[in-house]
Amino acid sequence: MPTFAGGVHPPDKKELSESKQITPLKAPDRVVVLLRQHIGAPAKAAVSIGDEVKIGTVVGRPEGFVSAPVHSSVSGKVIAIGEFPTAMGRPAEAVVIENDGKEEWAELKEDPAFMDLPPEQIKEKIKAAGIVGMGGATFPTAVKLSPPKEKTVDVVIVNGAECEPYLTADHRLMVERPSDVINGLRLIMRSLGVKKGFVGIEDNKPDAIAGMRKAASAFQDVEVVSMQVKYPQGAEKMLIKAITGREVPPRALPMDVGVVVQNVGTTVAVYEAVRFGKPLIERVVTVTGEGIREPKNLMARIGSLVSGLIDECGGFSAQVAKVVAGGPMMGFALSSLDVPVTKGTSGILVLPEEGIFHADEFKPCIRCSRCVDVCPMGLTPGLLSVLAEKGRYEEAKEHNLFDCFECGSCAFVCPSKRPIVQLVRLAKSMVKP
Amino acid sequence: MGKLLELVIAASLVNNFVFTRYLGLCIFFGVSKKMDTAVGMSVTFISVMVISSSLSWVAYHFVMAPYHLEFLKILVFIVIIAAFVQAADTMMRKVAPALYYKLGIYLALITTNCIILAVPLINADSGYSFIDSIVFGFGSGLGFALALVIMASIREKLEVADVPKPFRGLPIAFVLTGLIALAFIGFSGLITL
Amino acid sequence: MKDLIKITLNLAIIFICAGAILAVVYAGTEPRIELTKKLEKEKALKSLIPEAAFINTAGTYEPLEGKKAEYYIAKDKNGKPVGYIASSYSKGYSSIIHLFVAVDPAMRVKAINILDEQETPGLGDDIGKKYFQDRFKGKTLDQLVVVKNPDPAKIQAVTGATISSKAATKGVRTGVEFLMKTYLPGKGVTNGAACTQPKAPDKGEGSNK
Amino acid sequence: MAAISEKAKGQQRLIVSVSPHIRSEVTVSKIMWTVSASLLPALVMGVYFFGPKALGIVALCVVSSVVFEHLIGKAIGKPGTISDGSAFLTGLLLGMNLPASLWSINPFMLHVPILGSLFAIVITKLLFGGLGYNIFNPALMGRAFLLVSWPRAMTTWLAPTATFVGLDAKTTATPLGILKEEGVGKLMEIFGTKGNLYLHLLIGDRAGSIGEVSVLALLIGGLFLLYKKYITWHIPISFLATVGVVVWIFGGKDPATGHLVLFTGDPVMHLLSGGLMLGAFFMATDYVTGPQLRSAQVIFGIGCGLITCLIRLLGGFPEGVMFAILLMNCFAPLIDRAVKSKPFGFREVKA
Amino acid sequence: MMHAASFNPIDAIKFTVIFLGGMGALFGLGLAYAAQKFSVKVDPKVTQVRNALPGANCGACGFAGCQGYAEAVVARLEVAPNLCAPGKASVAQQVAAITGKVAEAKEPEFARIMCQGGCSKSQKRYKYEGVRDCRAAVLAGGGDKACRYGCLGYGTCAAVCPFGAITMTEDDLPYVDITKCTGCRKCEAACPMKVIEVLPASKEVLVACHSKDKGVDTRKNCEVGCIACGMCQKVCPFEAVSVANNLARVDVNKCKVCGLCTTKCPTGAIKDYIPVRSKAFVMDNCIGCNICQKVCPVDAASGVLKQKHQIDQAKCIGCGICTAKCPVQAIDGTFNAPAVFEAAKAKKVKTAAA
Amino acid sequence: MSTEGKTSYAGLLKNGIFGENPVFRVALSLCPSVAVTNTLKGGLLMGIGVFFVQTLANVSVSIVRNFVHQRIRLPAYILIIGMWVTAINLLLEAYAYGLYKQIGLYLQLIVAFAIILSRAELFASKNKVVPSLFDGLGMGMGFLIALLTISFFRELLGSGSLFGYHIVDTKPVLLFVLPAGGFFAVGLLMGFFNWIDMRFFGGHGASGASH
Repeated sequence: MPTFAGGVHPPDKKELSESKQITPLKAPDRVVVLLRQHIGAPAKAAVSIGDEVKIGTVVGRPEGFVSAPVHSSVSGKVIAIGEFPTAMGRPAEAVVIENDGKEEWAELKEDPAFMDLPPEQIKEKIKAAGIVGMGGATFPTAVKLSPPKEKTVDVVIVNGAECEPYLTADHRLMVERPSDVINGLRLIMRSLGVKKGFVGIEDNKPDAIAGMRKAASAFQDVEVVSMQVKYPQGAEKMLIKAITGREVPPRALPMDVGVVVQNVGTTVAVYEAVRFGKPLIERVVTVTGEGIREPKNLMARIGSLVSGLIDECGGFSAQVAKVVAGGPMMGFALSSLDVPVTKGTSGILVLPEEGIFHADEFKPCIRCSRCVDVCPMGLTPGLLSVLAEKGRYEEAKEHNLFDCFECGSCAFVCPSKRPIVQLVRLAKSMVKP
Repeated sequence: MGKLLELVIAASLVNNFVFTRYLGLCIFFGVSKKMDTAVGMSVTFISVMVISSSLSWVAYHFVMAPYHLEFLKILVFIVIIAAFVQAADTMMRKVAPALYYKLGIYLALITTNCIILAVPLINADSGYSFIDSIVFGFGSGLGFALALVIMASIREKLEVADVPKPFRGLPIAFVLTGLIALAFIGFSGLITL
Repeated sequence: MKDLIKITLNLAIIFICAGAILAVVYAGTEPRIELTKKLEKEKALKSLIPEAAFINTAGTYEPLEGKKAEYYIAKDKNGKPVGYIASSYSKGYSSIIHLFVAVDPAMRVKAINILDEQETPGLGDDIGKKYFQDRFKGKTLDQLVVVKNPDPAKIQAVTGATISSKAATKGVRTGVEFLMKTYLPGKGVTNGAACTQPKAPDKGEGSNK
Repeated sequence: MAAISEKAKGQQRLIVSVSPHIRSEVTVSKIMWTVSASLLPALVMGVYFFGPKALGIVALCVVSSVVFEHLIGKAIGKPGTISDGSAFLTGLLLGMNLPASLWSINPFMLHVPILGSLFAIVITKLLFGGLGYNIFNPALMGRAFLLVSWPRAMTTWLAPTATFVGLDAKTTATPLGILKEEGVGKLMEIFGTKGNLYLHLLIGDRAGSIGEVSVLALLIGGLFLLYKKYITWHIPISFLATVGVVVWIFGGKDPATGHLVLFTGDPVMHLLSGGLMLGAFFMATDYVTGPQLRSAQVIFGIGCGLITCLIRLLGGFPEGVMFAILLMNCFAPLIDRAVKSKPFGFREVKA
Repeated sequence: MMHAASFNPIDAIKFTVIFLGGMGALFGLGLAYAAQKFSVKVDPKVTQVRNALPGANCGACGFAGCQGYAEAVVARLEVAPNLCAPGKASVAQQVAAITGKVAEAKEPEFARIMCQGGCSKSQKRYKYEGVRDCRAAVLAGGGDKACRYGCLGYGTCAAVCPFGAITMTEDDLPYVDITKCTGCRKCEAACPMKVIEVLPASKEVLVACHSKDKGVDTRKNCEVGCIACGMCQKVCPFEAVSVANNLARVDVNKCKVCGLCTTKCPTGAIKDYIPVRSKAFVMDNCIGCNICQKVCPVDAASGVLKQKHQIDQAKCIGCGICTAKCPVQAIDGTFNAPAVFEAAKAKKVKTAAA
Repeated sequence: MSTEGKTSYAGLLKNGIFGENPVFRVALSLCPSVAVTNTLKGGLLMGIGVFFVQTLANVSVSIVRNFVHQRIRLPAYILIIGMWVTAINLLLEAYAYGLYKQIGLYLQLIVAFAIILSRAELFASKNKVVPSLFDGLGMGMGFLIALLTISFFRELLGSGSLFGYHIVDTKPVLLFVLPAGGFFAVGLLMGFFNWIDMRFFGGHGASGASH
């Protein structure tokens, strides 16, 4: 079964929510739409306080090439524009909209011939819809679909690995809307002029594999690949290696080896944007963890507050220690529940006090090489952590510091419980790439 | 041939100057802080070692021994080496500046290294032939180079260690050298000279 | 150019001064050094055969490749030989062992003296101790064999230092073999591997290791 | 919104830390205790052959190691490290590397294990910053220190008496010692056939350090560690294979002339004797003092094997495993420097 | 015994002198010639440094001999002038002087911690777990202090201080030992919250807060934050304090370190680094000009015109304004009195000379 | 430097013994401190050798300092040191032959000691004869004391004796007689003195060349 070298096998805990159907979350009374929900330049506010907006009204216009617009996810009135706390901790610019409950759409036009649109028009629609990579990286999709001329892309892969434990958002999408995924994939292939598309799914989601295989059976150029269960199978480079055998060189992008990878959620969003002109105003968020009363897969409006999602799932069931936005391996721990869901929020993980790992004490590296074995990037994370700990950031750079994408496998296996990812991130923040 | 190989192994491993004869320590501790300097010093040192053993052999056997001036050997050897090193330093700087900045800069460190003097003295005392002397000089240089490189690599690792404060720097370097010397005892008895 | 001469003269003068001082010191100490060395050696020889009145150098031989060694005749007041002494070398565990071996006219070992060795402290260097050296007393050539367990007819090795013990014994054997060949021709071994023809005494004496 | 804020405030503050938020079960102390446990069979066999006093020696090492770690660790500002089990393991390994004669022959040699622990824990480990920073394997350094300081006591071996009694023990030489000083002939004289020799070596019915004699028990422990993935094959296998091959090629002598005859060595005998198994599975695999990359570990293992053979076949000591590992500890940082990790997707730049 | 026979002292002396004399001449000639023929232009500074060094080529500095160190210390700014072990301090001074790596005689500067909100006086937003390093803590949720401008207290500044001048207090705040601080600015650069400022040593009254939050928010987060009430601005006799962006700042150029604002600040956000302020008293040469009475911010000075004035010790805060303003230097006892007297004396000498 | 001429001679002595102790503080000329210190006798002899060479070299360099041309300063000083080393070697060979035989090689190597050359160049070549004499005496004393300290511990621990007389009867720690033991003795003593310095005199630690 295809995979990559290294990686870890954390307990996947998907059983908490994998059988829960995606249910819509009631539009909240108030949404906080961050102007920066993507990698690149933040969008610039396109509305002012007091403006009336509808669902899908552009509230933030993209600035520069690598950027994306943001849209209102409710209809109502802009009541504030200013700094607002985010999942990352630091406040950021946001537009706060009060819901008038009318659920009015700005414009929503179905294009029945969406499959025959010229590539440029597909890209236009994707760009206008503000679609970004919904797996968590939030790279603007339209940019990804516009490779420079000298780079030829010949394969598109839909990333259905969802290797992060607990998360089931993509899984549910593949189970419930397989044909939308396939359609989205084919639109992306069309926009790039690519003849081969793959859907890579980890082996632990047999229902998704079966559903997707069925939906893809009509198309010669689309193949559903079942992959070994291993974290981080869903990391772009590892996925490409597993499916195509190609290795993306350090500092290079997937397109350098002719591949474009899109997340399942993104693919569905692409489909919706191209067919219906629907901007990215909602996404599937898995609310799960041992500390939540009723784990769910929610279709939540962008800008809903995390506390709202938690209330929808019945609140906390135990003394809660940690709430994580994203998966347990790469997600951000939240300092406050009053932060909005963004385009990249794939899950809300509630971890109770009991059984939690406390990261405040760690021991010196004993050089056991476990991290070296599991590092999917072939680095020496233990050494990097020691160098970072002792402030030798330049040396860390010489040991390929910037090839690390912080998957956390090393920290997961470390017997000394060293906060390797944090130290690596510290080193990265102290030196220039 | 076998004997020469034995000489090299004996001088570099079994009777390593740093670890079993305790010589050349100042330079050893000074230069082994960084790998780059350790390697540069090693290369320069081996070459000077070979040249100085041959020069002093010539002086000893053609001048000093015939005229019974053996008692001057300390004086003559150190002066020959000092003069040679200084001349090499001056010339290299002009003739081959690139090489000078890579290796030549270490020449200055050589006169105060006991090994450079100990080798001609041992050569003279043991009655080694010309070839023996050169080979012994080479082996000794090799042993010193080995010690430097090992030490430099370990000290670079030690830089990130939590050594208790009073022991940082030289004290721990001494203890470390002691431990290496203890390990090198394993080679003892391999070859007897 | 003027500089050139000046520097040359300058250095030459310093050299000459230093040389002159040293030469004077040397001239003053050299006889004393020679005397000390001679006395040391005589003391060492004398302790091996105390009853001898004279001990004279008889010549040199080569017990080990590249190592010259002297041998001596000990005589009483009447000029009658009371024993022979050979200096000998052998390769030990980690050093070259230098020793004296004294035999009586019947070529039985009277005493040995280890002059120089750098064997393992605590183990091999026990060969320099009296208890081990005493084990050689009265042994004949064919008894000079190292065994591990106590045996009055053989040489018992120092515990844990068989190599050093064997080396010391080999040095003794070499010396005894040579002396037998020189002074009891016909009786001793004829094919002493390490022995060469005796040579007349010469000036180049180099026994300092 | 306000209501939610209030609710959040009512609760205790959330914990924030950098990802990952879940960690594996394995911890340093778990590793150390497991390794210690896997040494048990060998220890039991050692005690079986050398009597309860052997256990006393090991216990003395363990206790003094733990005490030194606690006291000196406190003094240099690194308290509370004894719970990680590394001091226990160091003491255990050191004890298992000592001859049982230390107690049986001369009761006054009991300061030897204590001083060995002192050297191992304080000089080799704590002075360098404690676990994780030591350059040399503490237990082996402790033993090397004892070997040069009390050479005779450390090379006095008890003859195995079996059945846990340890009577008035007789001393004898180790098989490797006999091989070195008296040759293969003597060995055959004692054990009769080669098969019998191998059997004795395998079971551990021979002279040697307390913990090194029973190859079978050591193999059980070693394979258990391999199975649990606490060690990998790289070091032990390359170490053992090198010893086997080199001994096979260079280890044979013509019994008559004593000259080297190629390809006639007895690798089985060498693999089963001395401290090779203990060293290869439990000491060369010490994480802290070996190289990190797997390819570098193979080089490390080969180096250990070569030096072991060099010492066993040519050197002054009958056994070379300890010095081989210590010497390779010296070289480990150098190997680590030379063997660089190859990042994913890395290709040599072609000019 | 064999040798002694042939030993001839006269010969020994003769040969020695000839041999060494020849060698000396040869080497002298060779070296002098080589030095001329192969002379290379060097930076005169390098030569100067080289001559100052002991020339033992011991390698203790980590460079390739004295020449190597001389070249490095002249050419590279980061090479310290005090690396010569045998030379010790005296050589270090010379090298520093030659290479210009010596601090000019200017007022020393100290690192000042611009936050007093230790863990007992401030709120936290969340519970941080991870590396005990402020820069690392910022990476996990932006820092756990409720105040976004405050000191995080994980001691990065203490860790980077090369002189051991910073220690962390019980309250998780850095404490700067000014006897060790050299004003090297390493801590200033390392602090992710930009809480540390390096300021001239004499400027000992500072607003130890960086919070630009509104007063209410600041107060909610921290007991000792600046709430921008403007009190200090009002009381400052020298117009050295101003409030902008919800934060009061002391203009170090105008501040006379009187410490008045410290006494008035309602939250205690202004820190006075003068440990004990001694109080003013009037000396006999008072001319009774009444100026002190006019300038005293706390009405402690009083007196009848042309008579010796008094200063109410209970009211005096030791600000030293009167000392500075007194035309005849009749007020002593304040922290600035010696400096003021010295300056007046110098002025007098100057005028006398003129 | 020349102002140092004014400082007291006692100060110069003290400087050599404590302030700039060549072994423990400046960490130069380490070879003999390890090599010959396994017996007190060896340490004493070596210390005396260095003491004399240092003093004599300082004095003679100071005498000829105005005569020697700048260019050939180094070879000339080395020659002067070499001369004294040879002279002392000859004298010892003549009057203390037994001991000389043990540590002869190391005695000859005094000529390459960085400490002697550096004091000659640093101090003697810039100062008058009398201060140079005292500087040499101080440095020599410092060296002697350091060697005696080290050899005291090494002989006591390694052989259980002092000056060859048996003190303790149990089997000693042979390691301290071996080279490795010398390194440990020096390293541990250095660390110990650093600790004392830090603990009681508020020092920074990090002795000698360890910047």
